[in-house]
Amino acid sequence: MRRRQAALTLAGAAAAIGFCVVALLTIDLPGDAALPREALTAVRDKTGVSNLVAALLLDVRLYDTLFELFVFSMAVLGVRSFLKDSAGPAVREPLAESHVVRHAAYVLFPAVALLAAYLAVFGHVAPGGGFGGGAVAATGFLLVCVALGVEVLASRIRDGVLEWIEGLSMLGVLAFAVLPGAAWGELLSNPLGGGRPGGLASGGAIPALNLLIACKVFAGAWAVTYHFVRHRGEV
Amino acid sequence: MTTGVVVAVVLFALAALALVARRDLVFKLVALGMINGSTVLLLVSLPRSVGRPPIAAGPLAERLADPLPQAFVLATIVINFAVLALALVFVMLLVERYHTTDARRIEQLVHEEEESCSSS
Amino acid sequence: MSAVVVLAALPVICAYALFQRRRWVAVLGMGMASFLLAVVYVLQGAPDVAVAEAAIGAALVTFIYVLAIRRTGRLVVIAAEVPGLLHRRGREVDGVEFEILQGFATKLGLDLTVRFATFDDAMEALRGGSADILAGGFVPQTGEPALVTRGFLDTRFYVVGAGEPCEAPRFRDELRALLRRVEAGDVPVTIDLARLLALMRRGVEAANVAATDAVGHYAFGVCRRRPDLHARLERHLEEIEATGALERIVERYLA
Amino acid sequence: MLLVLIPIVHLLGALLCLIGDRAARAVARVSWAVSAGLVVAVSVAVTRAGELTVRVGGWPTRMGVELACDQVSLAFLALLTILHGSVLAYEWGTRRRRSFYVLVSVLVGAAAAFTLSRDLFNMYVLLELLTLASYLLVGHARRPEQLWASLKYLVLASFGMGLFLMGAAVIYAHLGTMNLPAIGEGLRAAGDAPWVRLAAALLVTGIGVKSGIFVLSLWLPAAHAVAPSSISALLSGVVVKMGVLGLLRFAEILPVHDALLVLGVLTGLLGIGFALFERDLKRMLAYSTLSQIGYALVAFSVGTRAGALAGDAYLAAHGLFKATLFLAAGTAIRATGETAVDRIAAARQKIPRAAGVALAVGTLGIVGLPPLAGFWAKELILTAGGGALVSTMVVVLGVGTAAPFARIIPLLRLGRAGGVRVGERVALAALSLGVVAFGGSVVWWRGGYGPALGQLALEAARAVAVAATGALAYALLKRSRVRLRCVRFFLEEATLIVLVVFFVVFALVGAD
Repeated sequence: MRRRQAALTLAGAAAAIGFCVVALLTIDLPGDAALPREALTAVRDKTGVSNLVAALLLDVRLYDTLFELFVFSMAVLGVRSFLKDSAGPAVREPLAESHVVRHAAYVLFPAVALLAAYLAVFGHVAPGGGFGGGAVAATGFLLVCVALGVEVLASRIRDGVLEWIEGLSMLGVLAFAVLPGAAWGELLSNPLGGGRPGGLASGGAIPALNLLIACKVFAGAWAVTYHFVRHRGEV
Repeated sequence: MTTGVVVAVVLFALAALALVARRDLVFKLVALGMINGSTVLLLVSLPRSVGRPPIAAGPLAERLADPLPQAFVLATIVINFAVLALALVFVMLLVERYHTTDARRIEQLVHEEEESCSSS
Repeated sequence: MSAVVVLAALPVICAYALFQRRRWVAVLGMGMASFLLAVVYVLQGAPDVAVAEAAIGAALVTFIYVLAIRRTGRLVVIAAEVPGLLHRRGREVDGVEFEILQGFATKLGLDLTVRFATFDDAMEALRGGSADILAGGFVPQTGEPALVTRGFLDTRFYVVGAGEPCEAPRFRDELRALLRRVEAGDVPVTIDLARLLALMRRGVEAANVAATDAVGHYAFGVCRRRPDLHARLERHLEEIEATGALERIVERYLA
Repeated sequence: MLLVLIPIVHLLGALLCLIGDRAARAVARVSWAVSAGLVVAVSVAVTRAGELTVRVGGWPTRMGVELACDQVSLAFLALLTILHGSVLAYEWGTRRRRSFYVLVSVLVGAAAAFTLSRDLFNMYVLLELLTLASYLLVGHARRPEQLWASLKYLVLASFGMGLFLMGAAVIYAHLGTMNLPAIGEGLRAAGDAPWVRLAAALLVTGIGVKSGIFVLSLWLPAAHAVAPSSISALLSGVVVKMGVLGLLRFAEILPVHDALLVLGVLTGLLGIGFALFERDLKRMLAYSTLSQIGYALVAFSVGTRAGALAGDAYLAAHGLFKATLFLAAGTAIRATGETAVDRIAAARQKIPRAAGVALAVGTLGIVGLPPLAGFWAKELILTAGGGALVSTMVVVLGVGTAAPFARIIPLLRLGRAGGVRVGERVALAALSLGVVAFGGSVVWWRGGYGPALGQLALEAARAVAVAATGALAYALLKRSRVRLRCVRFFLEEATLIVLVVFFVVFALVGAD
């Protein structure tokens, strides 16, 4: 057994070094590739969104993003259905009982919540966006969770509610993705887009999509962590 | 070639080695996370995707970072979170059953159980 | 330029995190690497990616990992080393007793620590409360100064050396001391099966060994001050016996 | 327009399935019906126009996602619709929870989108979605061995996806696009540059993990065999094919034909070897899936349009008969309460008639007896214009395919009447009909069968001879009492093998 382990490690090391050598010798990246500036400018002007990443993510490649959101939903569904009624006992005691932690959490939570809201609302004109915003919001809730103990929060927010929020915001994303296009143009396009790039009220469906995605990611990430906390994990 | 690309390849190789050499499932999952991280790093460190942030209301900056890999990478990060969370759930359930995180031992235990099932 | 410095740190952190022994170090290393990656992304002109990586990769993923691997405490086992039952293999510990106790610790969400000592020192540690469980081929007799669990494995006693044994059974000695005694050959000694097998593997000849009718069983000792732990260990033993898991463990090491 | 709608219908269905358990069943059926209607509409349009192309949202292909439906995609879409319908029918009357229907809808939606996708990154996202959905479906019943099979699958698959994404990144770095036709043009201009080899090796190895290439897919038999039977049918019939379809798309633009030939031969032979010695019925079927993937790869390695279409037809045919076999096996296993072939054979009087007939049709189909699907599909590969090596491989693999199935000859009884749900009967009957009618559709598709009737008879005779040789080989082997040790695959070795295959493919790329 030990000899086999040593052989495995050796072979793995050889393969890893070989991989490095092969990849670095042949990757041969071009020094400087020209960006298609006209195309990017066209994207920016057509969507009216000054954050090009948001424009690409939520308009040009919205089709990808839809599937990606479903990947996220699959994970949440899996975590929920596998941890919901498995044998793990619920934790009764709070994770941390230190006063410092508790007060720090109370002070930090509003700041984190504000940051999350900013990221989601201004996602089309500044860095951030729905994914970042939702994840930051979930992190803020985790802070509270650390301070109060998960059961306190769980008594206020039911898992079923989270499930509905998640499903409905996903439905909203689908609706905003499909309906405007179906009514006024091509499917999965953003006919309401336009406006002055950099303005808050620009980008047609994109700000709404950002908000909905933030809701969804928040609900999903929170549900995942909630179930992890409840199921006293022991790996 | 940027430093980021080299580091990404090295990280990938390191994590692959850990996948082969480490038997503990937690380390395997950490290695998977690093593999995902290295692909993200590679996409963002391509020569064309290093530059000024692609956010501009006016004319586009001279040395602009390519926004397309960034859009890809955002998707990838979310997908990786999903994969890792699910894998971790399964590891937790397996540990509850077999009380070990050693991949080889779990394989043996599963096999033994199947044997005893089919022989009875 | 600053990106290069941060990038250079990454392989080091990752290599250390992946190839050391503690799980929580690996998880924190991953979180750290994620955070550094986010810094790199900011420096390379990808603030959106950086926000997502920091919030998801560094915060959420690390948090769920910590939740998954956290322990509520530590279970200290002190034991004499007996091959097959509880022995060192390289830097790891292995054996029937180890596997039973590992399962028990995992069930309680505790980290298992095994310390090896001579039997007398082990008993002393148990009495003093610096260890929770006594293991390592422990064959309980009446009047032990510890809580004793049910036996999980039967054993027999053997006499090594010629003549009538005149002393109490010597199955609490260290193996090396036993071997020296046997090789000296002055007094025949009574030992249990696991120790006999270990001695025979070290060159004691079968011709010198005589079986006795006496039987006993291996068990665990639990610190007197931990009756709750004792009750739970009893239940755990009962359980693995009922499910047949115990039988499989024993087969794997002693078949 | 139509093309975008097909996946969206499935995704919407998946969302609505979340409402409740009873609603989920209704929604799943309705969304199947709608998508089936869409597929019919698409197939009419494709037969009229040759190929449908959609740029989603009207964006230029350099950045946006392009969807296209040609004959290859259409065959997969049709197969997908048939299998999805059969699975829903098969589960009609069972009390599955809503999450089951959600997962099946997502799985089918992702597969449908994958058949249409012409974008490297879109393929990556869809493959991940397929992985997660099938991962959850395999572990659905939470038995420990299912959890373990699932976890192994997930670890290997996401390792493969890491390789895939690296390959995509290399291509993007050089060509600045993820659009497959555009990449094809760029690669033609790049010629035989070293980075092309690297990208090709990364992409092929990465997707190979998901596509049932044997040395890369050691996870597959374990995962497919422990899943519920209807899910096994979907996994073997469709999900594995998506990886192979990805390989086909790469074979069109990357110089990987030799690598595919080598991998195909290896896959075929090893799959047969393991199928021969496997006692568990479903696991044997899963191993035989691997050997059948070998056929398709050998056909792809011809490198012509005819070769691609032949491989594609073989995959479609395989989807039909393997799904038939898995569903029938599921019914037989449920009726007898056994999983090993010889034990099921011992209790064979309990097998319901519907399952018995379907099992017979599926077996005759897979060994390639004349009027059934396997025969026609093999004919297409033989006439695709490959060299002597390809024809030899088809014959060798044919013998090898027939041999393991000789083991289930004792199962082939008419059995007793009744004992199955209506939906089950419908599903089995529909799939069996598909196996029988496949030849007709091939003839229709090619506008008549080319060779003269006499030659056809000759081919039929050869097919019978191949099947008989296979059965004979099995009988001989059984006499000789060769025992292969049960194969257990450890995660570590499997990961190492993936890395090794990367080097092998790297060495083989561009050799033609």
